[in-house]
Amino acid sequence: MYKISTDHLTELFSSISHDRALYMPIEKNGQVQFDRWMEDKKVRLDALNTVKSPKDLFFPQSENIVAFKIKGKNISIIENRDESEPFVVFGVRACDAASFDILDMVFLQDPVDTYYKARRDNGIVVTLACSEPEETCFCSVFGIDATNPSGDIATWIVDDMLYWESLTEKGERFTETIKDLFESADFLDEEALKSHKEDVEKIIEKLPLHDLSLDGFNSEAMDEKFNSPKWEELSEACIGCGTCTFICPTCQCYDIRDYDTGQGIQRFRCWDSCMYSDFTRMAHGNPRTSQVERFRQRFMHKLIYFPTNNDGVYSCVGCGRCVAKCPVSMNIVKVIKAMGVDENV
Amino acid sequence: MQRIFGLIKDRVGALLADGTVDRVIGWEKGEFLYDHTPAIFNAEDDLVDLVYDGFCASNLSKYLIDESKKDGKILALLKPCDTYNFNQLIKEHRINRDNVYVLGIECRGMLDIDKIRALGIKGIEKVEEQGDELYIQTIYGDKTCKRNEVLLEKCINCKGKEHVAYDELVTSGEDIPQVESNRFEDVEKLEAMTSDERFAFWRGELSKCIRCNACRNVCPICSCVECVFDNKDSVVASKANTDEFEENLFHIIRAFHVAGRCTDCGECSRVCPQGIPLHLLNRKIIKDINEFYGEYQAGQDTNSLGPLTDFTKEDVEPSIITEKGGEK
Amino acid sequence: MQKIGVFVCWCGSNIAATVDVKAVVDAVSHEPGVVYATDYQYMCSEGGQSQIRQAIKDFGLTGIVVCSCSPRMHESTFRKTAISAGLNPYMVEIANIREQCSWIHKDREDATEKAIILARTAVAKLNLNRPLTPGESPVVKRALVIGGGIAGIQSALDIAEAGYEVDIVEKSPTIGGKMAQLDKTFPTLDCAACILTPKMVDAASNENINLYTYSEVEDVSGFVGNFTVKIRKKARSINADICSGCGVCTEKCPSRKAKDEFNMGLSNRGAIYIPFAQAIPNVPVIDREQCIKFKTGKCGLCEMNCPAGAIDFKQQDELVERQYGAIIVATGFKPISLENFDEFSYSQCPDVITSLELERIMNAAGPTKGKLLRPSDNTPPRTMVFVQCVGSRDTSGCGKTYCSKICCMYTAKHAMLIKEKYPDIDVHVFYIDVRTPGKNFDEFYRRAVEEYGVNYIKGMVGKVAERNGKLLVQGSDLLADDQIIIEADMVVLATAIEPDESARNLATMLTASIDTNDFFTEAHPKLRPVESPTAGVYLSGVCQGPKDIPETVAQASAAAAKVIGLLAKDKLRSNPCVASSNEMLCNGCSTCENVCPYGAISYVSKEIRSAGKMEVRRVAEVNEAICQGCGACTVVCPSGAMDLKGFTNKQIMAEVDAICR
Amino acid sequence: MCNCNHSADEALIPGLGVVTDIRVDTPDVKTFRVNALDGGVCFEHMPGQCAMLSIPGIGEAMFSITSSPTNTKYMEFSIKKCGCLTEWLHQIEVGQQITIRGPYGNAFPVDTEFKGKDLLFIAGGIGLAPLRSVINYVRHNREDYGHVDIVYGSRSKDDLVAYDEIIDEWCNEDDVDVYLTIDREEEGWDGHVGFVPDYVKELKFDTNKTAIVCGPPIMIKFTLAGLEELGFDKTQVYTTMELKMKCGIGKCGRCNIGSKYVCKDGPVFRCDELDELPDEY
Amino acid sequence: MSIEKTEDSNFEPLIVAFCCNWCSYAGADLAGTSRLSYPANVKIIRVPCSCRVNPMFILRAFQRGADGVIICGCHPGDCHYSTGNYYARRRMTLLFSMLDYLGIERGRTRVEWVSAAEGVKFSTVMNEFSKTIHELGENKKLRDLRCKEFLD
Repeated sequence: MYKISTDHLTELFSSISHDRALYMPIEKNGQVQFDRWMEDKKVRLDALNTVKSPKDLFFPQSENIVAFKIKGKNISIIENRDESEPFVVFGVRACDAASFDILDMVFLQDPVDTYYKARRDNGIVVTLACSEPEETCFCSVFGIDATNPSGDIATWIVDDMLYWESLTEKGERFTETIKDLFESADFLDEEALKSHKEDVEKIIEKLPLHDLSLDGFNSEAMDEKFNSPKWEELSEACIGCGTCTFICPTCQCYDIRDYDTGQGIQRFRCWDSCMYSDFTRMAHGNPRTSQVERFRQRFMHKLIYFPTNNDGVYSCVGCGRCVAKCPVSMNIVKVIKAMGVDENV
Repeated sequence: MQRIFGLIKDRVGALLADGTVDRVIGWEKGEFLYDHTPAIFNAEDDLVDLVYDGFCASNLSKYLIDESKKDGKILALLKPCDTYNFNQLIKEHRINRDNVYVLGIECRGMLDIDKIRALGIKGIEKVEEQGDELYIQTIYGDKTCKRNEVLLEKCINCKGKEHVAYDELVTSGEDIPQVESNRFEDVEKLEAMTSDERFAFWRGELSKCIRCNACRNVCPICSCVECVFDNKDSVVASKANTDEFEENLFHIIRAFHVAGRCTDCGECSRVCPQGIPLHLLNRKIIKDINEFYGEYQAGQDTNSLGPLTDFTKEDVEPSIITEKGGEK
Repeated sequence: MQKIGVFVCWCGSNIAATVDVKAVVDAVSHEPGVVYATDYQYMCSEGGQSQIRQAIKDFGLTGIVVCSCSPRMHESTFRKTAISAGLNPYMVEIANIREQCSWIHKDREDATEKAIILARTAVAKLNLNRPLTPGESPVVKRALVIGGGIAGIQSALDIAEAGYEVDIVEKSPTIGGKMAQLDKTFPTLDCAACILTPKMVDAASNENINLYTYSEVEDVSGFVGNFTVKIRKKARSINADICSGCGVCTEKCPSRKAKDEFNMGLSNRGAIYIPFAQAIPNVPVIDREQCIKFKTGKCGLCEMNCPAGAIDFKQQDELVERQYGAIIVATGFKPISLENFDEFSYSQCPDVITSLELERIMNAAGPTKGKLLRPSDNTPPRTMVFVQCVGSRDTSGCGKTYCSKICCMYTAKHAMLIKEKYPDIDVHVFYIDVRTPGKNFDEFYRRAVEEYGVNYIKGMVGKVAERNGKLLVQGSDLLADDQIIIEADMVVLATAIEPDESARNLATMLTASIDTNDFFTEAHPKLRPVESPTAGVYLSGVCQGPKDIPETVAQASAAAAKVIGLLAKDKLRSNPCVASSNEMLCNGCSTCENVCPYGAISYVSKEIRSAGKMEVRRVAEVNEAICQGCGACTVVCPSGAMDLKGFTNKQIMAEVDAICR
Repeated sequence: MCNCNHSADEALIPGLGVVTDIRVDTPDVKTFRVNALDGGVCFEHMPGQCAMLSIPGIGEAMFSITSSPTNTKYMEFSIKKCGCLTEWLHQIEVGQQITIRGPYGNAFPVDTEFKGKDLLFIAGGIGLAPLRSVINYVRHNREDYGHVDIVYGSRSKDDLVAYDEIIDEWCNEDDVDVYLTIDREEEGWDGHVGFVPDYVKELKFDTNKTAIVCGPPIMIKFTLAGLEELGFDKTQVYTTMELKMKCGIGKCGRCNIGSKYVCKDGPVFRCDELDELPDEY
Repeated sequence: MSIEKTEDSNFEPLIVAFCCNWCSYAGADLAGTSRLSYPANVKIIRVPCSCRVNPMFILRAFQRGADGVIICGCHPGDCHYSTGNYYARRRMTLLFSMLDYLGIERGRTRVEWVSAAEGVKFSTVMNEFSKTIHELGENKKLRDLRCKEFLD
């Protein structure tokens, strides 16, 4: 466990960014998002979480896959994927860190997605524990301890001291390279950190959503939940935009498209949303014609389908982004509350 | 705000009971005190969840496009700014007028939860309104603030308290202060910048866009059966901002498709998760239309020709833009 | 994938001089879709065209690109070549590498590079062309002439002569129009009625012509070749079939107070009247405001005295609906009202009259039986003053800005006739400029001045005031440069003429365009003066602009010729590059309907399968016969449902891409 | 053997194939023969598996490989014209290069459940394409399997895919019975007339067979009902599913039905597995 | 982040001109027949009427690397379709104002009314416009980089 005073953070950041790109929550045009660190950038470690989740650093919104050049009947393939170089992402919250594990379950599962894997290997995740969770947070429901985030290195900010503890071997190796900036933390610091964690835990207990119950959401309940009449009423307000899927740290659906650049064809991958009407549209029909079915698919996938395939791990980390940002305030919490209650009660 | 809600609730109950309407579209209580969801109430009994307070900003006129296609009559609770969109949709034959009974409800301006958070108020549990004071109970203690400190951008530039389309009005009789503001103030500020500064400003803003289509799907005017950006046969079909240009293209084309039809209801900026001031694009076109072709408020009536589908022989020449000022 | 043949023309040396034709052929042969590329000295020559035909057969081409001169020159030629080779004519694209490339760029390398880009653009567009076949619509072999003046009659006679059925709709009880009110006509001074009445009789007797007098056009719909017109036959209260035209009823009628419109109100007429002796049809009409039977229910003398029993008080308006292939507008003119010209005190003193009133006074069938008498006291005048350009060439806003063209000539005619019949009357004419632009016009005017001693004063009249029975005309004499006052017995104002008041709503019915003075706008002032931009609508007479009788008759025959040309065809081939709406994408928002200059878009509700279930939707439909293919609707349509065949969004985008590659 | 230049774990990067022959089967179905650039097949596959074909700039779609794995000279795809990519494919000429990647999806359990069983193939229209791969594989290793019945129907005679191969090879193969039918009476056709599901019920197959059904959704629904009527239980009937697939490796979420990904866990399903899934296909 | 204006002289601007078939295209032809030259980097696309030009076409031209776009039509009042250019005039005014508002250089887009008889005017306008674009330099603000640098 190391520590460094918060007023030397800029020094720490510049030394890290010496040989590696450093990303962290930075305010730009009034919006906090993960951006590359520069001296003049306004660092915002106090913001609860960014709207666009750090998933973007590993699974970017759009990235080149391959390009083709067509000459008459012949095609030549050009590999012009965006090469990923080593980088550090600092200030990741516990929920986002947990979302990386969920994404790993998808992309690193055979057949491995090499684009994602390259970025995951090159990236070092430095998490920062929350100190002031908000009412929209419910990560505790999914067994995520906000005060002890996962990731390669965990950090805590208590008063004006930053505690730095590497959790994985990759984190260890990285800490070695910048060890001289830190002092090692003594017993007193451990105590201060423990009491800080208890305070935060007390607050988490007081969060309105912390007692959300997930029983009733398991693979046996698939048919019962699928055919429940409640989906109609829950989805009547949904306007079918992609906000909840694009800001969600665990949504992993993507689309592959070709773009004719005039010089050749660029095949790229970009985020896609199951809420869009053309998500499952085929040449001769669409299995999910109305918004009710698309709405149901999203929450059934997160709460039942994904856990069935990944031994019980839900595809939601309770970060509360969709609770805060849905244009019509319909979100997974309301679905859990509406669907979780037993039918006959 | 409680008085007007009581009146509305009784009126809605009465209309449901005597069968003039068979369902109501309004707002339903959410988890917290500020996340109300538009909802349709069928029978008189489940009105218990109906709510109308400072957080019912969403514009219900877009739902009426599909709802008015169904048989039976629906009661729509429309705020003054929503009725402009209602009129515009009637003009475009998108709403079946006789399947909708419009109840014009009074509005004192809606609150913006992000502004409340920006004041440093976190962990919000309860919000009470007394006059123009807000008492907010949070897990970090109770906080208070002024109502018009945290008004939504579209309510600061409110277009006025009269409804332009209603079958019946519900008012509480309290006089609602008409807040004076120059809605083109931000546009003028931007116009005063040099063109490079403006380019930097808009690059900064539009680069935040994550193409979630919330602005398009919430806009009552942007309600094509199939949008050009989704229809793969169209020439601009695209789903992601793979390049700086795509970010501009989406917003310019959208601004143009609603040009002359946008009622400046401000919903696009309210729902943008990345906080992009999209209304400044539409408001610029409205300012130009007013300046070049005379005051025009879309949705004021249901039969006038939109500015882009009308002309006069003496219209100003496009070269006016290039000569408008020195190199700024 | 298309199979495209590219043919680059040398155009002798016009192109080959500054464009390396071989390089263009070589560069364009690698474009996607191109299977054959060649060049030739004169593509538009017979040799060139046969080469194209041969290539189409040999390579089974599905489309050809010709890089040559402007499409406005030879597009039709190469389309005919394609047809002759069995290829759809709209699978031909022209790259303009002469007027827009070789002739204007000196540097050979630049010109060649641009020619390659233009050729590439044409190929890119052709790749997305679809074969188009012009739509056809039937032609109703009947014409409609609105207005029964000399213009309408002449057009109707010419069309009937060609064997087609014609209907004339005239709103007054008789045909003849303004010309019937004239006495003599310039420059030959032959009597207006003598040359008009034979034509009226011909029109009445011609079995191809149907007269709808005392009728008005109420509604026009449909399009060129197939107009549907609703005509309101106003009730005459007389059964025209059994009326012999004896006129007994007009004598017996006790109500005498009505002002006779035909005599410009200078005399009275009965409630039941025939406008003038030679009226066609020679059937009286009952003026229901004046007729005592209609006002009080008593009287009915005319019914009692009518030998044929033709009076029928219960007759109602009748609405007739008929189909027409073409419509000729001949609504004629009327003098402007003089209420904003009270400086001439026209309304105060009866002796201040307009020229048309003078025509009636001098006409033998007029109120004074042809004797020139002052309307106030029926005494012959000693001095007469004519005032020109009353309300014409007037920029002050109360009159018309244009010159009414015919006043100078008819005033010279009046002056000459008066001096000839009453040599001792002093005739003065105040004028700004005397305009005599026609054949023998100026000689006629010079005779009036030299032979008959008419005193022409160059100057404007400031005021006309009555003082003890005399009219003091105060005007300026610019040549003598002083103010003069003339005591006159009568003052004749040459009032401006304006289109008949029925023109404005008729134009909206026909979607024809009219200018700010309510004259119908012609398709092209020099090249298409008798056609309106709206297909199938033709203009004849003063409704298109001030003109005299010779010009009116000339234009009437021209309009008739155009109509005959149209009716001669059984089928009308319409331009296939028209808009078409994709009903799956149409929102039914009517934005396109609002911008269509031709009203070619209508809305229907249709059953459409969407999202798995059938739904009734309001969708746009384009009438391919009316649409001219301007494309305004395609741009206001947000969802891209409306597209223009021949210039689709994708084609133009492909052209932009090809240019910027 | 396959030298398509894509490394094993580059799942989304396609290899190149060239169309060496195009056979017009029916007015809207053509069979394309695809080889690697220098001959041979692009990759090995098992019967029932699919491949992602694409023409860059037009689109990419999943097609079932209709040739049998035992055929190492070329790979065949029977493609019906019903979308913009298929329409473009129907316009190309021999020698056109396309991109190809795969194999994707699970295969028919030819080496496990099917071994030694009597097989009943039921196909409708273009549905024959995936089954043709299995049929030819079974014919190639004839001794491993029992009696083979093939019931194949289509709208009309010239809508029967691979008609001459059926008549010349399959019909006169011993221990293989072929039953052909068309929907409506047509002169020049003396065979059975009627829909496939009714024909299956008419033939009253005994129930110790393993049935493999493929065709348009309505036909599958009625055929399954018919088989159940004859006494087949769900574990004996297999079918392949037709859904939109994009990545082919179970990640992009397109073909997600219930907890299964059709492109990875399917497209071949046993009917009882199918019932576990929510009916959203 | 201001874009510096390099004045490299060998920069060859690419200009796309949309000409209406009845007036300005005929004007261009007349400029041709009277041999009035203008720079070769102006390429003309023929459209039925100036009202057919969709803002998407203009943005696509800039996206693909055009440096200037000019829309030519008949003089207001002479439109072959009587009202086409009135609609185009309003739409282009708003489009240019929007592009200027987004910070794109004002001179890059232009509307010009050229009748079929004004060959001289057509060539002077094209020369003038090409000069303005040359001064403005390459279009860097409204450009899709994927279309430019994608060279194998």
